This record gives sequence, structure tokens and C-alpha cells, in this order.
Amino acid sequence: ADLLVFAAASLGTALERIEADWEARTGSDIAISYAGSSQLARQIELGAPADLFISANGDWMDHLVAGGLIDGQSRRDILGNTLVLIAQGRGAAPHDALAAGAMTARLGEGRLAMALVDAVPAGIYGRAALVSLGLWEEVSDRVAQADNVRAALALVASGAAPLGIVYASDATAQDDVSVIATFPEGSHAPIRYPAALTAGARPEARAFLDHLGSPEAQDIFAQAGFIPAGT
Amino acid sequence: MSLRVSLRHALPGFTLDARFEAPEGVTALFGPSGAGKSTVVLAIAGLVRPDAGRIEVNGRVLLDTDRGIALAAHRRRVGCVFQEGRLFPHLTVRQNLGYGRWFAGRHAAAQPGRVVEMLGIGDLLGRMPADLSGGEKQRVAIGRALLAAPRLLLMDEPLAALDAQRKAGILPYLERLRDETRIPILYVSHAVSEVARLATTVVALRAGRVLRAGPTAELLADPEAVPVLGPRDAGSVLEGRLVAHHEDGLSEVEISGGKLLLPRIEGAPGARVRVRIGAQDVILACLAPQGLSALNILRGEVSALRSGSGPGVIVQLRIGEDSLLARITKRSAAALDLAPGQTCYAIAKSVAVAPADIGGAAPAPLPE
Amino acid sequence: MSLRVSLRHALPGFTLDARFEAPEGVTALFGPSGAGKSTVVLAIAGLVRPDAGRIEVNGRVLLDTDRGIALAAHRRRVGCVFQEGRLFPHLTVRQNLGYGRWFAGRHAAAQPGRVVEMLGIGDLLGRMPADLSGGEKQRVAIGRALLAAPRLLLMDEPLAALDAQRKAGILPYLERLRDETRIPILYVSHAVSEVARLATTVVALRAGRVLRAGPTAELLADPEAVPVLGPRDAGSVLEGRLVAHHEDGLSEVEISGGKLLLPRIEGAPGARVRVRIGAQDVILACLAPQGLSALNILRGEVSALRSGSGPGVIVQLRIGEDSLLARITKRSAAALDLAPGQTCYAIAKSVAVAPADIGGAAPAPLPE
Amino acid sequence: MLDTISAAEWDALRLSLKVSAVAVAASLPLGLLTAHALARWRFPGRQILNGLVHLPLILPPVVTGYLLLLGFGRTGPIGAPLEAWFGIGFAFRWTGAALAAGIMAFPLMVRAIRLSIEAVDPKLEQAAATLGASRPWVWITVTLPLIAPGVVAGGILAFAKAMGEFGATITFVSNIPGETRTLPSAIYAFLQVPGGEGAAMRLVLISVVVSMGALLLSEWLGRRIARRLGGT
Amino acid sequence: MLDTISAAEWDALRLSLKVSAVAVAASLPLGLLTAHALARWRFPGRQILNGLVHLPLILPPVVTGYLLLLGFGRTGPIGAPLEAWFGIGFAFRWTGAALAAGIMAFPLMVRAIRLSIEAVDPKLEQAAATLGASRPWVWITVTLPLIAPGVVAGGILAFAKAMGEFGATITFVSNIPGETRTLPSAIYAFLQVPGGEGAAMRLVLISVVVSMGALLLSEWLGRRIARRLGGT
Ligand SMILES: Nc1ncnc2c1ncn2[C@@H]1O[C@H](COP(=O)(O)OP(=O)(O)OP(=O)(O)O)[C@@H](O)[C@H]1O
Ligand SMILES: Nc1ncnc2c1ncn2[C@@H]1O[C@H](COP(=O)(O)OP(=O)(O)OP(=O)(O)O)[C@@H](O)[C@H]1O
Ligand code: MOO
Ligand SMILES: [Mg+2]
Ligand SMILES: [Mg+2]
Repeated sequence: ADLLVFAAASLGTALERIEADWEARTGSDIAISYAGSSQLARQIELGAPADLFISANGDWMDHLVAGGLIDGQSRRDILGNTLVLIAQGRGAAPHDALAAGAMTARLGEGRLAMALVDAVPAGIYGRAALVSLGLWEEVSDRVAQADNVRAALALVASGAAPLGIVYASDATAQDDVSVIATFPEGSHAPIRYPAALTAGARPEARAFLDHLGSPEAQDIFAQAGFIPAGT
Repeated sequence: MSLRVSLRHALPGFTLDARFEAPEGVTALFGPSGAGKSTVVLAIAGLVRPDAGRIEVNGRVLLDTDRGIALAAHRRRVGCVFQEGRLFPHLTVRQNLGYGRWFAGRHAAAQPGRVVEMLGIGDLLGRMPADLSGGEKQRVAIGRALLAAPRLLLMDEPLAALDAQRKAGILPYLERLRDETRIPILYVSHAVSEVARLATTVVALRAGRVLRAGPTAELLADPEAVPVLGPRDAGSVLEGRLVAHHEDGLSEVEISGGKLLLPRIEGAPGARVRVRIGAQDVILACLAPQGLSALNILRGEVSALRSGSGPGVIVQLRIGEDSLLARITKRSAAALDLAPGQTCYAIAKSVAVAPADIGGAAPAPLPE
Repeated sequence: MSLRVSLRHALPGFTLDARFEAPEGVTALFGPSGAGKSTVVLAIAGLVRPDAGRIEVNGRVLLDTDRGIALAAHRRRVGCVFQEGRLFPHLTVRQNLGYGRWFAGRHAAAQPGRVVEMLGIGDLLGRMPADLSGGEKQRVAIGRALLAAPRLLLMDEPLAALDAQRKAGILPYLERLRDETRIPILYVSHAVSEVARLATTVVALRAGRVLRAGPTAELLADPEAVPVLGPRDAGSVLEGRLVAHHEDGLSEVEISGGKLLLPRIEGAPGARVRVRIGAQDVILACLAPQGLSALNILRGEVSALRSGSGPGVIVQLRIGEDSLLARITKRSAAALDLAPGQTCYAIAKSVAVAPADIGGAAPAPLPE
Repeated sequence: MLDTISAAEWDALRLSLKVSAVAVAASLPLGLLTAHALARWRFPGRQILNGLVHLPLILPPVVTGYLLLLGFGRTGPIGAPLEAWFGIGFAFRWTGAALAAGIMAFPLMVRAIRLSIEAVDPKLEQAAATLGASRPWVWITVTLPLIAPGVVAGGILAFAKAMGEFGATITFVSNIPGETRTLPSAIYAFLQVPGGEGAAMRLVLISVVVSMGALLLSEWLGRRIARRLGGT
Repeated sequence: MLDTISAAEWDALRLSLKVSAVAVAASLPLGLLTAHALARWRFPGRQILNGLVHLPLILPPVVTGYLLLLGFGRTGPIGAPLEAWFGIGFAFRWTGAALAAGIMAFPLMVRAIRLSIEAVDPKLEQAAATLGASRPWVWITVTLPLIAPGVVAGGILAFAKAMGEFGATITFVSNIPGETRTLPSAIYAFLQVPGGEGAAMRLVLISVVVSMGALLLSEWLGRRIARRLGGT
């Protein structure tokens, strides 16, 4: 391949379409390795021949930049996302789920599915949002932490947990869950997907990085439920 | 009849098709290697399911393929001593011996102490089977089967790995078992002499078929049976009565046609005994012999002669009520001018009647 | 000396401390169950490393713990036939037979065809060991060892599972092996009679120690050895020369003190033969006997008498150059008034010299 | 080192031990039965059973966890009735973690036991039958003691595997401190954040020490038993 | 169903087969040696070797992958010299995927082989020695054929496990299409995106069919060989 991209697994479908477009347009061959942001970051740290890293996790990007493994100059946030509260089933009646007591009432004996609240970005954002909304106290012992946000989604989709906190992009395409609330923008740090060239990136990488910010690409991301960077 | 067996079983390259009946007592199953003896034993024990057949022990049907009866091995109460011992490697000798006893429950009659002593395995009780020699293993296997209080005992060449002394020590015990309990025993062996004194019935097997079967005395004394049993094993079994014990260590036994002096047998005068005299241990004379070291000289009448392909002739004598076989050379038969009806003298060295061939009185009391 | 063994080995509850030497030919290792016979065999084969000892075969040192020599089993070229066969379960009978041959390479002298025929295993070549009967397995194991062209053959009761007929068929072959190759054979057995005709040397083992050892003829004819070997197994081995084959199926053998008529032995006149006559198969007479069916009557002189605890007496006779043992009752000895120096006649039925007890001429030519 | 272990980490260790022990203990009878069936019985569907048993070994653990979630979850076709009728709940409970660990370790256990059953000489079992022992008694008095080394080995191997199980467990019952947060879940969480390697490795070490201890114990036990049986 | 499999999925399947086959083939000699050493030799450090072999079974796969990355990565203490001196590179190559799969499957392979070696009657090997076979020949002509069922079973089990290996692989060599994206990695990728479950399950099915096929084959082979050896 002419270009090796390491990308957070959650970007999958959208990035594949962008890749196909780019390859059709330029004739160059891109290989994208999807894995957890932490795994990819560690691999870059230990010499992976990646040219471009698209992370779902700013901390890991910071870590790599600090280690000199990433060209800090090239770093930019290419995407954003929003955090939503989901419930199982199509068209679950939206109501004021984020009001005090509402969530616990709705949970009943059930669990609130989230990604790991100390380790995985979606979990970290989620906890921050709950804390700032004053709900954390109330639900913290009802939280079931999954190893990633997709697993949290699966818990809700399968009916194991009545509610879950995931990215809007995850909820969009999932048939058997519905968004019952969106966390207000200020309730957590902005959700950003930073992308940057690695220290040893090949020249073509920069063009593709630029392309990720192009309207065409941003459009595809938007269709997948992401929000454009800088919004 | 205490044991009725009729079996048909096909293996690749070998077909068993045997049928025999055996009264109470010991039935000897003879035959060369590969004759199917072990296969018969396995079928009776319920470890091989024959293609067709019927097995009945003391009126109890263990197998009847026609009627769809096939008792499970553990319900047959058939004790087995196998060619290869098959001791439980995870149990001590003591535990191996106790295994069957435990399942026999209230049937468990035999006193373990007696059996252990008789088999000479008292010192081994704490050992594991892996630390036993070949013969020791086999002795333990015999003890284990005996202590399970079986209704039928199958012994597949159990003594093959034992020395003569041990063999001689075990045989009298089996004999008592035969006489005082009513457990039928099916005893597989290569050597007729090993069990002739034991066996009530002899079944000769070859290539999966029963060649001959019948009461031991009759069969062994039948010159026609010689080629089946092998000339070395031909001989006659005589029934007699113990008359007296003499000072010099000999015991006197009265048979229908005279008396025999045998190495001491321990029994009370009056006891019935069986004596086997090998056909090859008998010398014939036309005149009453004088000045011989042989003590047993019996007068009889030639009843049949049978010459085989070799240089030997089997001569059957009528001595009192009994039949005695002698195996002599053709040359001698010619020299003595033997013919049916002729009177002659049979000379048997007393010691040629080996201890193992004198039956009826065991050296030790039977276990309770 | 072709085999020198000296071993010390301690096992829990058993200590082997044996030393013996054996010339060329067959050495019989006797002893009751648990005597340590198998342990000796394993040590010689290199499969058990004794605590201390030295083993030398035809001048080749296989083991010398003092000098730190211990040849690996596969370099010893010691063929083994074990009590339990130990056939390779994944190989056909043919492949089992060929196994040792392959490693023997240029040493592999024996023609497989001959060995196969002699052992009667031609029909089994395509079978797997699991489908063989006990005796069939053992025959294959013997063939496998023979075909490996060993420099020393160890046989640990290889015939225990065989019937008399098969035994008789194999013994002559071992005999030829002894006479025509120079492979020494150490043969473990319970029964002296089984190998007396084969054995050049007898080593009697009991409880881990050598009780007696020496040339077979000497040892068997020595009345003092009787309690060691067991009275039933006492007997003498006579060396003779085959003189003629008679029409009636008998062969004539000349010994130093006369002639013997034996069932036909296949050999050319002039051949040397060994004949074993069991002590219990001999009848003594003070007068030359007349009109007996026994053909072999030898004149000799009493050289010793030995009475044991039983009713028997062992009488040693000098017949020509040879010693002959007779086992008779005390009563007879008294009646005949036997004493050393006295002349008397030994009567042995020709057929009492059993086929298995006539050595020297094998029924089939030796494999190349 | 021990003093640097936090209370939460102790909890995780204790939970892991409990989950693994229960997983092994509860699956052992079924493991024995399955191993015996596969080794000795010939029945239609034998190969299907064999395949099913191996499935957790073959599938990526996450998939197994996902399938467990679908089947044994609260609304799952197995989980729902179990909870409704017997009150046996797996969802988000340590019992679920034990179920996941047990299922993941099951093929290892069954294989070990099965091989040792196949190595038992049927002639010994036949001998026991002729001595009057019925099938179950033969099994208890002959087969079981003879396969004991295999059972111990299989059980402890399963235990070690259960101690390390992560993917299926977290997917099925997620990571609830004190309830389903086993050592591997804790390790995983540490590995997700930059600089968490040190803490993760410390937990790895604890986990390895425990599992290795169990394995060495099983080796030792196995050898002891084998020696009793007179093997080499 | 087949027509819905994309070229990329075929690639993943082909890669998985290659990776698993190479992993098994390359580790088999070492597996035989290790199993033999553990079964028969007594040497200091035997238990340590035993523990090491089992490590991948005990550790969460992600940890194994991480340790591989540390050791065999481009800059790792083993990976760097290997690449510099012999040109054997594992980092982010299919060879690395094979290494990870091989290591994860190694304990299963070794255990299966070891148990079958322990079941070989040393008396048979002794008999072979007396017939003139030196140690290596005894091993080749007696031991190896007798353990063949165990070796086949161990090899195929290892293959099946390798086919399902994911955690260590993706952590060690990432998930690069055509190079290290094996079936399980592809399944993971699908599971990480909305609506990918269908595609993931399709790949799971393919993977299960292949692995089950291999397992059934091994059962069949094992029984054939066992029958040749005259077992039940
Ligand atoms: N599984 C089998 N497949 C094919 N043939 C077999 C099988 N088992 C036994 N046989 C054959 O059946 C015949 C009878 O065997 P069996 O073991 O009953 O003989 P045996 O009379 O007990 O012999 P031995 O005295 O040597 O023990 C033999 O020819 C043997 O080769
Ligand atoms: N591993 C062992 N541990 C303890 N004792 C043993 C061990 N192996 C053998 N023995 C003992 O050593 C003695 C000699 O055994 P060995 O097998 O050499 O006897 P043997 O003369 O061949 O007997 P048999 O004729 O019964 O085969 C026996 O008493 C046996 O119990
Ligand atoms: O794509 Mo992530 O790093 O598993 O949230
Ligand atoms: Mg048999
Ligand atoms: Mg022995």
C-alpha cells in the first residue's frame, strides 16, 4: 500500500467510503488498520509503519505528540461527535430523560450501559456529562461498563440494559435502539477526533489528511452521524 | 447340567462355533493357541457379545440371543482370572482383593485370610500392582476372583506364569472349591495334565469348534481321544479310596483293580481320591515283574490298541472297573505280542503319579 | 566364557545380588516367582541400571559400574523376548518382524521366511497385534527378536503362553540357534524340563541370590541339587551319538553306557544329541528285567543315594561315563537293598524321553 | 509490592478467584459427563456435541460473549426463563462472569478429561464388571481414580484459563466493580489509558502468580497420582 | 451466501488460513520437542518451561499481544536483532500474526501432544531399543506413530484456535488489510461500526465452518489412527 492509516475502529464505515473515493480519484492504494485507539497508539509508539493516525482519543494523541512520534504541526481535529442516551426499541418515546430522578426511574432494576468510565473516551465523556448534570451520584452504582462503546450499544440493543450512553454516530445506524436524549454540549469536554501525521509519514499522507477535512469527506462523516470538526 | 454353552461368533479370519455342556465341577477347556478359548471365556463373562448363542449356569440363563436375553457382565456373578491379570493399578493388593468382595455383599463367603495365605501373597498386601512380578500379579488376580464369591469361575490360563511349586499349591485349593462349594469352574489350559485331576469334564477346542467333550476319566482313557489331546497329555484318571498311610511316607489307595502306593496325601482313610496316571508313565509286561523299584503293578486285560502315525501305540487296559492307558512303542507292542483280551501287567512308578496329579484331598481346610 | 554377570540392585523389599558365568550356548535361569529373574534380564538388556555390577558378553563389556561403562540398550545387540510380548501396536506382524532386522543392517542374517514358517505365523503377517491371541503374540515376539540378529538372546518365559505343540516346535529351533550360531541365550523359566535339553548351564536363582550354577548335565545329575531344582524337575542329561533310524519310527542313540531307542529324531546318523531322562521316569531293577514294554534298559552302578524329607530317594547311577538319576520310593530302595557300588538296571520307557527332551537335531534346517 | 495494591484491585483478585473457582466447580460434572460421552459413547450428534464444546475455543471471545448476551441475557431465550422460573440471573452478575469463564474454559477441561478417559484400558473396567460392579460403580471405583490426573489437570487448566478470561466476560456481563470486574477487566482498563501499563503489569503479575501456582499444583498432584498408579 | 462475501472478506479468510497453517506448521516441531521434554525429561527449570508454555492460556490475549509487541516489535529486544541480522520481521506483518497465533495456540498443542506421549508405554520403547534402535530412531519409529493421534489432534486444535485468535494478534500486528487483517480482526472491525453485526456474523459463520471442519477431520483422523493401533 502507498499509505498506511491507523484509525479508531469506530470510524469504520465512513472512512471506508472516503478511502474508496480517494483511491478511485488518485489511484493510490490506502490500507487502513482499524483497532482501539489505545492499541494503535501503542503500536505507533513501538515503531508501527503508519503514516497517519486518526484517534478517537485526544489523550493518546497528546501522549504520542509528547513522545515525538507524531508530527504535532499536522495535528488537527477532523471530526466531532455528540453523546446521547439511548433506549432499546424503535421510537421509544422521547421524554425528559436527563431530569433528576428520571434516569433512575427508567432504569429500575436495570443497568446503564456505558464504555469504561475511567479508560475509554466515550465512558470518560459520559461520566463527565453525568457529573456536570448532577446525575452521577444517582446512577454511578447502576453503571455497567463495557470495554468499548460498541459493546455498550450492544448491551442496550440486546435488551440487557434498558439505557445506555453512546455516541450519536453509533446510535444513528442501529435499528433497535432509539435516542431518548442528547447530552448538552457544555456538559462534557468537546468530543474530538484528532488526526495527525506520524513522524515518519510518507509525503502522500498529507494530501489524504487534507482530504479528510474536505467537504466531500465531511459529508460522508456527517451521514454516519458525526459532526464536522470545529462545530 | 450346571453349564450349558452354545456360541456362534464371527471375527475376521476366525469363526467360533462351539457348543458344550458341563456338569458340576471343573470343566477343562483345552486347545492350541488361537483355538478360541479366550473368546469363549469372554462370551461367558459377558464381555464379548456373540453373534448368537445361549449360556446357562445352574439353570440361570445368562444369554439367549433368540429370546433377547443378555445379562450384563456385572449381574452374571462370573468370576474371571484373565491371562493378563488385569489388576487395578490404582489399588493396593489388599484393595484389589477386596474389590469383588465388596460388591458380593452378603454373598461374600470366603475368608480373605485363608485365600491370602494359600496364595502366598500375605507380604504383598500393601504393594501396588506395578511393583509385583508377573507371577505375583497372577496370584493376586486369582485371589481377587475367588473372593468375589462367584457362581461360576472362569480361569483363562491363570497358572501359566506360575512356577510348579505355586501351581501345586493352588491346585488343591481349586479342588476343594470344586468339591465343597458347588461353583462350577471353566478352566482354560494348554496342558491337560495341569487340570486333569481337577476336571470333571474336558472340552477340546480347535479352530473355533469343539472336537470332543466328555467326562475326564472317560475321555482321557479313550484311545481315540489321544490325537485330540496330544499324545503327551494322554492318561487315565482313576477313582479310588484312601486306605491307609504308611510309616515310610506312602499312602495306600484302593482302586477297583488293586491298590496303589502314592506319595503321602493328606486325608483321612476312607476318603475318595482321583489319581491320574499318564499313559507314558506306564510300562507293560506280560509276566509278573520281579525285583523292580516300581511299587505299583496292576494286573489287567488289554481292551483296545490304537496306533498313530508315530512310533507309539496307545494300549487301553481294563483293570477292575477302570480303564488305564499305556503309551508304548510299536516295537514293544510287537515284542509283547499284545492283542485285545490278553492279560498283562501295568507298571507305574509310584512317584510317577505326581503330587499335582493326585486329587481329592487338599492340604488345607477350605475357607468358610 | 561367553556371558559373565555380576549384579547388585536394591528395590524396596527386594535385593538382587547375583553373580554367574555362563559359557557359550544356552543358560537356563531358574527360580520361583519373584526370584528376580526378570530383573536380571532387564539389567542385561540395559533397561534397568543396577546399583552396581558388571556384564560381559563374549568379551564385550556391556556394563561395568566400577569403570563407569554402561552401554545403551540399543548398542548392546541383546535380543529380548519378554513375558508380555511388547509388540508394536501400530505395526503389522510383518513390520514387527522386520523392525530389528532393519537396524541390524548387514548383521541381519536370518531368513525371515524360515523363522515365520517355523513359528507358524505365516497367516498372521498382515494382522495387527491387537487381533492376535496371547500365544500368537508371543510367537511373533520371538520371531522379532530372532530376526534382529542379536549377539545375546534373552528370553523371559517366552513359552509360558504357548501350547505344548508350539513349544515343541520352537525348542528345536532354539537348539539349532545354540549349536550353529554362537549366540548365547539366557533363558528364564520355571520348569527345568522345558530347557534342560537346551541349556548348557543352569543358574538357579532364589530371593535374588544364585543358589547354584553349573553345567546342566552335572547339575541335573547331582543329587544335592535336587532340592534346589525341585524333585519333579530332577533328571539327567546324557550326551550321545545318533546311530541309526529304524523302520518302526525309532531312532537309536549310542551313549557311553549303552544304547537308547527314542522316537524318531531327524538328523543324520553320526550327529551328536543330548537326551534328558527325568529322574522320576526311571525304574530300577536288581535283576535284568524280562518281557517289559520298556526298550531302554541300561546297566550301571549305584554311585550315590540321597533321601529327602518325603517318601522319595534320589539314586545316582554311573552308566558308562554318564550319570543317571532315578527317583524311587524309600520303600523300594529298601526292598532292592540299594547301596553305593551295587550293580543295577535302569529302565526308561523310550517314550518317557519326550520329544521336547531330545536335543541336538532340529526338524528344519537353520535359516541362513 | 503488595502494599501498592489498592482495595479495588484486591476486590478484583478476590472476585476473579471466586468466579474461576465456581466456574470450574460448576462445570466439572458436566465436563466429566461430556468427556465421557465423547470418549465412549457412539450416538448421533456426537460430532455436533463435540463441535459445540469446542466453539468457545474457536470463536473470538467477543463473539462468544455476544452470543451469551443474546442467549443468556435478561431477555434472551435461555436467560429470561431461567431468571423467571428459577431466579437464576446471569445478566451483570458475578454468576454471569462465572458462566462466561466456565464456557470459555470448558473445551480445555473436556479435552483433558476425554484424553484421560480414552487412555483407560477398558479391560480393567471389564474386570471390574466381572467382579460385580455395575456401570456407575465401575466408573466411580475404576475409571474415575484412573482419570484423576486428567481431571485434576483439566480442572486446574480450566481454572487458569478462567482467571485470564476477559473478552467474553466483559461483553456478556460488562465491568461492574465488585460484581463482574475481574482481574483481566481491570488490566484491560489500565491498558486503555496512556501510562497505565505499570498498573496493568502489576495486576498481570498477580494473575500469573495465581494461575501458575494452580498449574504447578496440578502438575504436582498429577505426578503424585500417576506415581501411585505405578506409572513412570 | 458465498456471493455476498466481498473480495476483502475473501482476503481475510485466505490470510487467516495462511496464518493459522503457518503458525501450526512452524510451531509443531517446537511443540513436539517441548511436549517431549515436559513428558519425559527431568531437568531443572522444567516447571518454569511448563509455566511459560501455559502463559498465553492464562494471560488475557491483549496482554500477550502487548508483551509480543514489546519483545518482537521493531524496536523490541528480540524483534530488532532478528530483523537486523536475519531479516525476519514480525512487526505488522502476516508473519507476526502467525507468531501471535502460534503462541496463543502453543499451550493447546503442547498439552495434547504431551498427554499422548505420557500415554506411550515405555516398555515398547525399551523393546525397540533392544532391537537396535537408538533414541532418535525409537522416537521416529515407535513414539511418533503411537502419538500420531495426539499430534494430529493437537495440531488441528491449534489450527482452530489460531483461526479464532484475535486479541493478541490485533494488539501485536494491528489490523492491516491483506497483511494482518485475519477473519477475527475483520469481524472485530465490523462489530465496531453501526450495522456491522450482520457482516460480522457472516464471517463468524465462515470461520466456524472452517474450524469445525478441521476439528471433525482431526477426530476422524484420530479415530482412524487409533483403530489402526487396535484401540477400542
Ligand atoms: N479382534 C479380533 N479380530 C480378528 N481376529 C481376532 C480378534 N481377536 C481374536 N482373534 C482371533 O480369534 C482367534 C481366537 O483367539 P483366542 O484369543 O480366543 O484364542 P485362544 O484359544 O485363547 O489362544 P491362546 O491360547 O493363544 O490365548 C485367534 O485366531 C485370533 O487371532
Ligand atoms: N518397582 C519395584 N518395586 C519394588 N519391588 C519390585 C519392583 N519390581 C519388582 N519388584 C520385586 O522384585 C522381585 C523380583 O521381581 P522379578 O520380576 O524379577 O521376579 P521374577 O523372578 O521374574 O518373577 P516371575 O517369575 O513371577 O516373573 C519381586 O519380589 C518383585 O515384587
Ligand atoms: O474507537 Mo474506540 O478508541 O474503541 O472508542
Ligand atoms: Mg487365550
Ligand atoms: Mg519375571
